[in-house]
Amino acid sequence: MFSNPTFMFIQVMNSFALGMNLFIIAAGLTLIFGVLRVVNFAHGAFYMVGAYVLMTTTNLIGNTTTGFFVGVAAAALVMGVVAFFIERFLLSHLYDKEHLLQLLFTFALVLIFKDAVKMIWGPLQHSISYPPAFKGAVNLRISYYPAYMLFLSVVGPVLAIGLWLALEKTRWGRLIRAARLDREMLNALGTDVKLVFSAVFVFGSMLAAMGGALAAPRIAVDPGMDGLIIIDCFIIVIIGGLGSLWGSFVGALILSSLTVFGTLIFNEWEIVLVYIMMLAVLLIRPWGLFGHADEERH
Amino acid sequence: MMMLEVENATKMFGGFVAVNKVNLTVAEGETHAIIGPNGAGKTTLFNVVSGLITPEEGSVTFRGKKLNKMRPHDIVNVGMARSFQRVNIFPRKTVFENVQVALLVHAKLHFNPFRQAAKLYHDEGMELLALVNLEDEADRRAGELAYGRQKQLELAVALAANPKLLLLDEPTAGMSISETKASIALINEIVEKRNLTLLFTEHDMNVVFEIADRISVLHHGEIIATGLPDEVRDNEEVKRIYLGKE
Amino acid sequence: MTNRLQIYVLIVAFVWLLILPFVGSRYSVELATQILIFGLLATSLNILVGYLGAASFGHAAFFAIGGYACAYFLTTLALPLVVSMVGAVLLTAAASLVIGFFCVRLNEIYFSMLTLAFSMLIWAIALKWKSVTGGDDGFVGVAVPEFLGNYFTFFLFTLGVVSVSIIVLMIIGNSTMGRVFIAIRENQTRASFLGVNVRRMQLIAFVIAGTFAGVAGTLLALYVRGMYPETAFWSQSGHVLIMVLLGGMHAFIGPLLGASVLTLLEVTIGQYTEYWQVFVGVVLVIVVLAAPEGIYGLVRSVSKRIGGRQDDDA
Amino acid sequence: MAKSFKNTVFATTAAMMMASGIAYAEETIKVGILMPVSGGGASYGVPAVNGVKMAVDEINAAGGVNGMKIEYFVRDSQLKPDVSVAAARELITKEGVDVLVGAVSSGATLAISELAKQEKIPLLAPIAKAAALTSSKLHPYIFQLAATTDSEGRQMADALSVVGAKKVCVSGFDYAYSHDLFDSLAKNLKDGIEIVDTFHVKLGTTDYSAVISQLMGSDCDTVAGAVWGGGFIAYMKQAGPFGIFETKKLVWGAEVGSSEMAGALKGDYPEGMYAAAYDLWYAEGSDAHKKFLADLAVIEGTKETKMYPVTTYIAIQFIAEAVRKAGSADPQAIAKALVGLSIDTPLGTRTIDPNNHRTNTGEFWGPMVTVSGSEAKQMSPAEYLE
Repeated sequence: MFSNPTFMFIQVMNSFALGMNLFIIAAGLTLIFGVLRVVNFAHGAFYMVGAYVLMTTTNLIGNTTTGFFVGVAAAALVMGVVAFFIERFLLSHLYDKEHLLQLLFTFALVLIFKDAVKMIWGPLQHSISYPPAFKGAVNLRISYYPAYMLFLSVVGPVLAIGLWLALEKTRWGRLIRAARLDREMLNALGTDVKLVFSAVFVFGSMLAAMGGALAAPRIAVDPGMDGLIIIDCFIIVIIGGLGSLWGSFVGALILSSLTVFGTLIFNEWEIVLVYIMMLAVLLIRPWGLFGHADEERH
Repeated sequence: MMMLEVENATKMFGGFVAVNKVNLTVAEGETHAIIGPNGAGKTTLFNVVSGLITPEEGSVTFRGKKLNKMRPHDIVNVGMARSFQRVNIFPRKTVFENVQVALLVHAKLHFNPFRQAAKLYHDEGMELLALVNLEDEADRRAGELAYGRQKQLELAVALAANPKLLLLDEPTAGMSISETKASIALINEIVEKRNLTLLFTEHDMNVVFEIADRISVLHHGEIIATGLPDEVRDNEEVKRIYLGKE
Repeated sequence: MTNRLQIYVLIVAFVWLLILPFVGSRYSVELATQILIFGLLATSLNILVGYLGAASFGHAAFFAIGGYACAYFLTTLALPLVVSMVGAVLLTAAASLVIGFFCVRLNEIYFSMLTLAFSMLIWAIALKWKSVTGGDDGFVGVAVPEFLGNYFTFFLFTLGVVSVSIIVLMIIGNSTMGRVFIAIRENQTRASFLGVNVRRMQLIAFVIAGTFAGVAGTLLALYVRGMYPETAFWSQSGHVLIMVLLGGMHAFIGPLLGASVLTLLEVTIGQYTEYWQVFVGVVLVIVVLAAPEGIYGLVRSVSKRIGGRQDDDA
Repeated sequence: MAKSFKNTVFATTAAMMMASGIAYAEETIKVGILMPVSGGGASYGVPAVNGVKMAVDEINAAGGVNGMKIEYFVRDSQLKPDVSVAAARELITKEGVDVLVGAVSSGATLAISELAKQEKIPLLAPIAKAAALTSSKLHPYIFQLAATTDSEGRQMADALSVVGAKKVCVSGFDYAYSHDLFDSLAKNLKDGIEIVDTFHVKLGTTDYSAVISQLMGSDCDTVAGAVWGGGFIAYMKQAGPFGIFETKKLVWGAEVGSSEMAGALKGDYPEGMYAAAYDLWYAEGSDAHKKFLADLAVIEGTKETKMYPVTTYIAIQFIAEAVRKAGSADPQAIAKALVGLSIDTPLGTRTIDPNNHRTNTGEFWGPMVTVSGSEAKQMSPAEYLE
């Protein structure tokens, strides 16, 4: 099986595409953690909302390629607005309180969102078709390969580079990086830290929703789809380093490769493998592959 | 016997040499001050001596015992206690509880899950608080005290371990002139009373020359002069780079 | 963290629970059994969260280990009850020693993530080690001894085990060791400069917490008459953490209050609507914003405002 | 005549019992329903509860059973065994239910079954298929109304012959149900058909790319699948672009032939896949079935009704008939009456086997094909197999 180059090629491509989808979701989580220091357990719920909003949009304006892209944008936008209100009116009151209260708050959000999704969209499982432009398979000479997976493989890196440029080159990016290192300093510089926090929470949540929308055509959309994704995200950001963008990029690729190849090699014990990997990183290099050691102490 | 001997200690952060081949000796009963401009490496040296950080090179010997790679709690247990430049207390606990926990750790009671703590070491604790004039504040939350009072509490906490050598990092930092005066008088009194060896850093020169037996001057991580207050005062290099007299 | 008021509350609660099976309905007794088990689990977690200041996201791991071990000893190995329970608790203690050894090397969020990873590993093992755990289907049919067969004796048994555990935990909490745990929570650096080997103390606390979670686990296995992998899943750990925070982590009885309120809330609302989650979620949001010290903190500040004076704790 | 006599006897007995203060002379038959009505399980639990509601309304409108009305209580089992047990205890001890119906997942159902045994309250399992429920864990109070893996494996083996399979790959979630099913399939395979590869995935996974590539690499001509629910949707969506449906025939158990699945997947549902379903809104059937579907359509507000209501509807029918036969709603009497009980359901006569407490629950089997005027594929021809 492993000596078959076509087979291996497809597995590598699968790992990459799956990894890119995971990256988009995890990038939001790592960004929010990096700046706000909030472990957002509701990130999976935001991902779920994204998938549902895409579904509603394509139902309304038709499942065309345009409809799909409008749907992805709508997913990000709707979640962004919701996240804005959550941050402004609730979460922002918790920054100067005990860290664990923020955690309790995000737990509460998980419960609320689960029921809200069921109330709005019903309990049934749904499926969203691939956008027509990415429906079939593409001939890559070595093999035919699903167009949608190729699409994900392109979107991921583009988004990663876009995010990186935004963080490196723009004023907002510099503020976010500064906030990641030292809140007080930022305050002292006269920047409106509140605004930075708000923007980061909104943007991170939008990434979750976008990731959910992009994942939706490959999976079933149902009110339980948030359950495992949040653990996947935790694994990714831990492996890559909390708060590190490229860390979550690499972490996502590692997780997806482990999932794809782990299934092939270890079959049913693959599930154990993933957690052992997470443990190994935490024990050997707790700040993650791309994090900085000094961040461990506060 | 020397109380403390630092030999050739070097500590680097990345490429920056914070402490460079420092040699320092403190005799028993001595009150020794380390002075130097901001960023000279005073706090780093303290952290090396007290075991908070491990030097790349060199050794620290305390009462004839090498402290290599010993961690802070071990070092405390052989008779060295310290305070910090930024106040370092248990802010949500009462003033009394701050001292009490120090006392019961000193008595090795922290491995006892059954001994009820409630009024344990009440008298000893109040005695220590009396020493730093905090007995009236015993039931207040430590975090609510004024800054100077918190520093005094930290001193009491350090004393609870009944140390032979006391390390005080900027004991008067952030204090008003009158507070500083009172505080120094207090430290002096305690050192006398308890027959302590004291190593301290200080930015206020009046304080230094008032109580120090000997002074070491740290500059860019190196000791450039050590001696009696008068010797240091008259040292040309010290004058030039430290006292700003070109 | 325990003042006189809390001890009075505990005594009143105990007496009330002792009378309950004689006067209350069977349902109230069943509910009380459940609350006792989760109350013990939450109180054990609070040794880490409230006393030591280390937020474990994986406490359910020890709950599950205790439960599975008890089920296995009692059923598969057909050992006597006392041997099974003690054996299961010792095994949990050993497991928490090993897991804790690794976990206390890290602080804050890294500690939390490490505990989460370990518990998910335990979950995966429970799922896959079919010959011992029964895998997905769970460990069905624990051989509960005859004398625990009815709700009445089982409740008294649970009340006994939980009460003893709670008393031991309270003694530990108020002991000199407990004081040092709190000192570590307040300021690790200062604690180590008092002469405390912080890591060792953290490990001791971790083992204490894990061990008593194991006790709660054995009771769960007996009560449910089975063990299921879901017990080790992260959401279970989250659920217990909610109990601790809801009740108030800075008071000894906080977690017991939290376990009672959350269980009653979920059960009661669940009887009226399938949308119980949104109600519980909203209540939690209100608690977080209005009562950051949890229900206990709220009760205390209200009673203070009314004029009663209490000795300060936390 | 006989009935009214029975009623009279019952009424008299009841009156005597009440007079003598015996507690269980009740006016209602209390049924506890344990279904996942929140989260991922809600797609099964909510329709299942509709089936209960419909059966109960019908029976009560007709005057109840022996004059007793049925009352039901729904609790969220959350797909979690310990939560299910706690909820079942509450139903038994607080609401005082006489009989339980539930749950969806095998784990939760096994857990409740253990409690049912201990409390001597009959439990009817309409959906969970784990063979252990009525084999190694069989007791007098558990009744498995779902199709069994024995019959499903047999039907699947038949379907494999029909589609002309020779070499078969099997693929399912890596847990008890799939293993039981494929064991049964292997036992029932016709001559000339063999299982050449097994590709399992972890329960609840959302990514099937590895297993799909493995399938492509295998020289089997047919895939026999048992991945269900959302997993099935994801599996089909991810396999489609690889062109597997063009090169391999598909036979799929786990009730994925339901109109829910077909309606969700629409055009992405593999054409010609041989699948099974408990119930189909478009199936040709008896008058009783037609009436059932028409009534259900009113409750659900659409003529394209779901598959799961019929499972719980039948469970309530069994309970009603058992009470009628026993002449009381006493749990132990109900359990006794259920043994060997035969009833007429919308899907024909069902009998509880006295030996293993399973029923002869059949399923519709057939190829899923595109039909004009519907986005969702339909099973045609659909054959009802037992």
